[in-house]
This record gives sequence, structure tokens and C-alpha cells, in this order.
Amino acid sequence: MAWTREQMAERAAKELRDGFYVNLGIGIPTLVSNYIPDGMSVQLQSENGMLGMGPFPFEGEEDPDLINAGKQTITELPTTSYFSSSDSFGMVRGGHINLSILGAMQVAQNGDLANWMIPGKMVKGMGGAMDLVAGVKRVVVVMEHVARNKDGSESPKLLSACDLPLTGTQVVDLVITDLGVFTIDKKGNGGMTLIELADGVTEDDIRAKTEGAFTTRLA
Amino acid sequence: MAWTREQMAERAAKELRDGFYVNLGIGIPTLVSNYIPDGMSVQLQSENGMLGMGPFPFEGEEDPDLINAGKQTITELPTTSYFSSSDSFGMVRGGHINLSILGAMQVAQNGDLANWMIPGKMVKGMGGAMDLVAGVKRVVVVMEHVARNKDGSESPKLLSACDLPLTGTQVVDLVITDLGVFTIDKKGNGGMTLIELADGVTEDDIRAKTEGAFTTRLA
Amino acid sequence: MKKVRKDATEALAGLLTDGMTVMAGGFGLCGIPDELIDAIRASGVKNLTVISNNAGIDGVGLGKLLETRQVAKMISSYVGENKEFARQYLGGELAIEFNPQGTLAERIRAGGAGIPAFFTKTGVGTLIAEGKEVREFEGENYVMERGLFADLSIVHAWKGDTEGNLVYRKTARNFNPMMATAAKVTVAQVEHLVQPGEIDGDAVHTPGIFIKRMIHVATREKRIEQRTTRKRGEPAIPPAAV
Amino acid sequence: MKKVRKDATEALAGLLTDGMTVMAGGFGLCGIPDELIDAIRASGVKNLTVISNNAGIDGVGLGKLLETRQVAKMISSYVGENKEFARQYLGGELAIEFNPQGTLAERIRAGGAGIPAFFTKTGVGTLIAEGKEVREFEGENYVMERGLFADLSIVHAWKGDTEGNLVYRKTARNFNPMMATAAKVTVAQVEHLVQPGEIDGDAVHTPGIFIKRMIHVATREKRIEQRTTRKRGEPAIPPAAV
Repeated sequence: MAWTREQMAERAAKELRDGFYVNLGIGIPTLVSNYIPDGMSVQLQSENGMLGMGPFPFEGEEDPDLINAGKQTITELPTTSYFSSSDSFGMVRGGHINLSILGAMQVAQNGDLANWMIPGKMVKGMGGAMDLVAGVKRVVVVMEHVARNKDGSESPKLLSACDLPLTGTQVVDLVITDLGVFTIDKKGNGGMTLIELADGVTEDDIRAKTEGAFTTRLA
Repeated sequence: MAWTREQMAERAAKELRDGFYVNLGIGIPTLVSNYIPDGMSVQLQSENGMLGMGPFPFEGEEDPDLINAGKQTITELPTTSYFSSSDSFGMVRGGHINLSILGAMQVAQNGDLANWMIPGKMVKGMGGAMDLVAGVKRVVVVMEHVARNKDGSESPKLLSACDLPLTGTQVVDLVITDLGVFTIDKKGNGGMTLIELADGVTEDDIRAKTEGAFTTRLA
Repeated sequence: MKKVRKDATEALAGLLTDGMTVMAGGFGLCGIPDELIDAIRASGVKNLTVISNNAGIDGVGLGKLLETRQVAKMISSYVGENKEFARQYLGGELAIEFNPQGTLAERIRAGGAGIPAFFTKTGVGTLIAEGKEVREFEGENYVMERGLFADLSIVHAWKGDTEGNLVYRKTARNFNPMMATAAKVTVAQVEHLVQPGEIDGDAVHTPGIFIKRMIHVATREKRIEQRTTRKRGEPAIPPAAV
Repeated sequence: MKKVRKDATEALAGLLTDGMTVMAGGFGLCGIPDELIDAIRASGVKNLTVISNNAGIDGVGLGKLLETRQVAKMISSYVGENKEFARQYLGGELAIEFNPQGTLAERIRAGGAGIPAFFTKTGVGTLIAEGKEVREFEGENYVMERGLFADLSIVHAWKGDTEGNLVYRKTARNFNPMMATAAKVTVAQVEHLVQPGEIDGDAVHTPGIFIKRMIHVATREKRIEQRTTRKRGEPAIPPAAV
């Protein structure tokens, strides 16, 4: 047993607080918006220049001038404001966004993150990921616990050190995988700590699939 | 015989070109706007955040939210745009303003300019002057040729080197005084050149009142 | 998350401590957060470092905080219009750090945008560059200036919605937008308080993310520092030639 | 001083030279100056360095300049959506300099604002920082990045007056405002051309000073890269919870 994508998103939503401004990456992080508690005010930032991102438009109401950072058509809300890319990343770099939830290829026990480049493969670029992980106050990674290789084998993604080129160093605060939840003391020496297990998952299951060192302090 | 303030302003207006964006300092430079030729498009920038400065308002129509950098009430034009102080000085520092016309206490033959501080006297601050002289493409100084001291004596203002604290180094392109006009090769070694005499003024008159070195090349 | 507070005193509650750094928007008396300044005066908080382009005039704006000796230091570009300022400054009671106006604006913008330092050619070769790194880029010299970040920023806007989205009016914009981004907490006073949706998203100058608390200020007389006018029939100066 | 030109070809006349650097606004296909790109293609100018967040898609936007091999180098943050791009890049025909998106935006803004270099924490400890100065401020490391300035910028705006004052629409703003400030010459295409006075001075995003030439573009179909919709009755995702 492990968490589904939806359950991972639901768990990530517990990191939201009333009044937060949040940037969600593509993939599972996008699903987090389904689990914002009723009555909680959370404004979503899209780094291409928008605060207060609304839902997808109804069919036929798409506006080519209104897209998110994943280039998907979206809508605006009464609270929406638009701004330039430099103002948008001033907001990001300046630490004004409370929370960034994003995916990763690898996370190291010191909070290093790799999610933009695999040597030997076509590199598409880092987009805004390096700015987000460097600038946002709190960075939450949501990812599968292991990578499934083409030959059917599995490779750990929670490592003692990333071997892929980094997106940022000592930037990750929390990792949510399909097997459990880890905190990382990114600016200190506290390392990585397992704090929650997915339903039916044991600490031993996790140890078997985790290359990085961690201590356990389950609630 | 020497030029009046109005004649100095009229001479300075000859530096304007169609399509120019211009910043005018307080005092004589402000008068330059009286001499913009008919049909020439010149937009005046006010460094507190406005492009397209209009005339003073009619009595009773003053708007406290609409002032220039001298804190005077002004009006807007159809072409007017407003922006923040950082955008305004981005415009200045980035070299987008074609011409700055301002007053000075001292100008040196290499283009150094002093106009913000007299040691021993209450210092009010440089305001935007340092940014303007450093950033604007072409800097024209309009000033009296000599300073009149309290005891009735005169001190030259066109010097081999400024003795007052500088506003900028090698920044002045042209100096218009009540006695004549000088070019300065501010980035090269060409020094200062007298190119025009006010009506009835001789080169000897100017030599007698100028401490800085200059060559003469009258048109 | 309610941002709107009843009045200036409530909006600043818990935010004021002796020795703190406060940014205050405005240019001259244009676009100053006067009601918030009044509340700071009433609080009695002392030993402030105030970052503001100017220092008000006697009895108006920051001039009020000078009268009560609540300001220990100003970071400004021009402070000419204030007798009480001059008295304290010449008497050594008040420190002042002069910044070129554009450098001041950019330092604040940098502080808000997570930029700890930048290079500018403003001030190279002058007193302003003393003790600072000067470096050559492409054959020209530039001085390194540092970002500024305050404990509190107070700003004035023309219109704001309850989300904190702000719109400024004409030259009352000036330093307000950058200051709104460059403090741990920013409090705004707005002349017109509206509901979300009443401000076009394209017209927002300061997104609500930067505003933690806000108040609606009843219309009060705005002071004019230099009332300049022309008579009907007089030539238009500066010109309307476009 | 007439800024409005008849069409894109006339607007770019005399401005295009082989080997030049061109900034092109837009994010994905949103807010791209497509008509000006078409005219650059038609001109046949070669060996361009293009600064743009993305590289268009096959047959659309900058994709058109890739097809004709007019681009020698891209400075971008993300270039994923283009087969022809991938082919030329993997074949060594096209150079690419990746910049983090926020660093790219700030480098352009710096270039336009006369800032030759600034420090950012983005990219510290990554490939991006290699060969660049890293410096500590207040206990944290930052990498020095340089301003960018182009020979030509081409931008797209929703509305513009004949003075060159521009207003962008929604997320089509993106990189356009900074790019408008960061080139020797900026040419704008506007969807709605109006007379001075028809745009409120408080609503101007790009003041006319930055725009040297402009064209009115007849409405053309704007392309959508990722058409995402919801059915009526479906829950709103992302949510409208405010």
C-alpha cells in the first residue's frame, strides 16, 4: 500500500495556511488546489505574471492571453493581479511567496534538489524552478519515492547526495512521497527526518527504498 | 553686455531636437520650456515619476497628487504616463533620456560637475542630480559665468578642477553661461572649447573670468 | 485572512518597537501615508531609522515625528524643507545618510526583490562612492550599492481592494510601490476601499501579496508644498507642445 | 516625430543586420510579437542571437526563424516545445544559453535600467553559477549576473497610443515590458492603436519613451499552446476559494 497521487496532493494541502500565497508546479502539485479547505484563503501565483490564478475555463471560453506557467489556459478571479516577469520573480526571489510545491527527480538529505536536467538527454531548460527553490520561503517536494527504470528496476530518489545536476542547494523543507513524509533541516545540521508513513507502509519498507540517511520521529 | 536668464534659456533650447525626452532642472533650465519651437515634439520628464509634464495649472485647479520634482503643482498632457521612482530612475540611469539641462555651482574643464553641497553649510541632499548627470546621454549646464560673493568679489565657476564636492565626474557636455557657450569633451582628452560668445562679449572678457583652460573655436 | 483594520492605531498594533527601521512612501508631501505617520507619533515609539525620500515639512508628514524626537536617523535624498530637521541635524541629534534619489529607489526595489547588491554609475567619483566597491564593466566604472529592507513599510494609495491590490494616483505613486515590497510588514492607507473585482487586474500597481494590513482613510486635506499656477490666458509653461 | 509605421517591414527597415542581438517578448505563444517575427524572417537577416524566454513551437513564433536557420544562438529559460529546435540543437547547429527564468527577466530589466551587474541567490551551487563570481552577503551566498542589452527589441502590446505608451493584457505582459527598455531600438506591435489621451496615464505599462517605432496589427488568430478546459458543473480547479 502506498499513497495515490491524489493522496499525496491531499497530504501536501495540509501545508497550506490561511492567507498563504502559493506557487504550484506542474503534475501532482497542481492537484493540491483540489484540497484547499473550504473558507481558507489561498492565492495561487503563476510565475509568468499572475497572482490569483483561477480554474480552467469552460470550453469555448479559453483566452490566449491568459495562461499559467505550464502554458495551460486558465481564468482569473476577482482578486487577480497581473505583472511583468521581472516583478513576478522579484516576488519569488524576495521571499514573498509563502510556499512552493513542486516535483523532483532527486532530493538529497541536506535539501539539495535536482529536477531540471539529465545529462545525455535533451535539456529543455530550468524555466523558473531555480528561482522558485532559491527564493520561496518554504519548499515542499511531492514525488514518487523511487524512480522506475526502463528495465523494471527501481532507483532511489531520496539520496545522500544528488548525482543529477542541481536545481538548488539546501532548498527543500519537506518531501512527500507515496510512502511517507520527511522534513529536512535545510539550513542546519539536523538532516532528514521521517515524520509520517503512508497507510500500510512500514519504516523498514522506506529504509529499503531510501539511499539518503534519515532519522525517524513519527508523530 | 551679457545674456539675460531668458537668453540663456533660449540658447539652451537650441539643444532640443524633435522627439527628444528631456529632464529640466529648477531655475533657468525650467525656462527652456518657453522656447521649444512650434511643431517640435519634446516630452519633459519629471524624475518623481512622470513623462509628459504639462504647464502649471490654472488657479483653483491645483492637484496635490500632481507635482514635479521641484514639488510645484503641474498638469498632465494627453501623452502623460506615470511610473514609480525606481522605473523613473531606470529610465534615467539606463540612458533613455536624451538631454538633461541643469544648473551648477562649478564645472571643471574635464566635465566634472559640483552642484549639491557646500562644506560648512547645511546640506540638503543631492536629490536626483547625481543620477541625472551619470545617466542622461547629454548633459547641458546653464549657469552664471561667475559666482558673486558676499563681499562683492567674483569667483570663477569654470575651473581646472572643482573644489566643491562633486555631483559627477566627466559628465558635462555643454556649458551655457551669461557670457558664452563651451563644449567639453567629457570622455576624451579634447578639453573645453569656447564655441560662442554672448552679444558684446569678447574672448578676453571670458578669459578674465575663467579659471579652467579652454581653446577657442568660434563658429 | 482579513487585511482591513479599523484605523491606523489598530493597523500598527504589535508592529512598533524602539530602534526599528521604517520606510515611508511619498515625494515631498505627495503620496505620504500621513494617517499612519500620525499613529506612529501617537505610539511614542522611539529611536527610529526612517527611509524616506524627504523628511516632510514642519508639522506635516514626517515633520511630526521629528518634532517628538522619535527619529534617530534618516536615509533620504533631499531634506531641505524642514526647520526642525535642520536644527536637530546641525545640533548632532539626528543622523542622516544621503542617497542619490535613483540609488535610493533602486536600493529599495532591490531589497524587495531579493537582490542584496547591484552596480550603478551614479555617484562614481563622489563622496557617495567612498568606502564602497568600485568596479569596471565594459570600460566604465560603477559603484556597488546594497539592497534596503525595513521592519515596516507604510504606504499611501489612491484605491485598494480588500485583498490589498493597490492603485496609486498620478505622481503620488513615487516611492510607494517599491517600499510596499521591501519590508517584513507593509501597511497601506487607501483613499478608496473597494471589493475584489472592482480593480482591473491589468491596472493593479501593487499586488495584494505585499500588503499585510490596510486602512481606509477618510478624505483629509492634502497639503501642497509649492503652489504654482498660471492665469487664464497666460502661456502654458512647461509647454503643451507635443 | 512619427512612431507609427505602415507595416512590420517598414517598422524594421534599416534596423536588421546579420549577427545582431534581438530580444523578443512573450511567454510560450502568449504575447509574442508574431508579425514582427514574420518580417524578420522575410528580411533574411542571419546569424541572430535571440533573447526570449521560449523558442516558439514548430511553425509558430520564433519557430519560424528556426526553420530558416536565421538563429545562431538562443538565450532562454525553457525551449521544450519545438522539434526543429531540438534537431538543430542536438546537431550542434544552434547554441543555447540557459538562464533561470527570473534571472533572465532581471538581467533584461537591469540592462534597461543601466545596471551592469547584480547579485542573486538563484542558481548558487548549480551549473548556472560556474565561472561566475559568488559572494557572501549577510551569511548567504549569491551569484553575480550581468545585465542584458540588445540591438533590437520586438514586443507585443494590447493597446498603444501614437506616442508609444503601451498597455499589455493579462499574462501576455510577461517579458514585454522589460524588453521594451533594454535595446538600442524597440519596435512594438499593438492590437489597438489609439490617440494620446485615450490611455489613462496611471494605466500605462510602458511609457512611450521606450518605443521608437510601432505598428498596428490587424487581429490575427492567437494560438493556444495547451488548451485546457473544464466542463460546466465540474469543480473549479485551481479553486476559486478566496
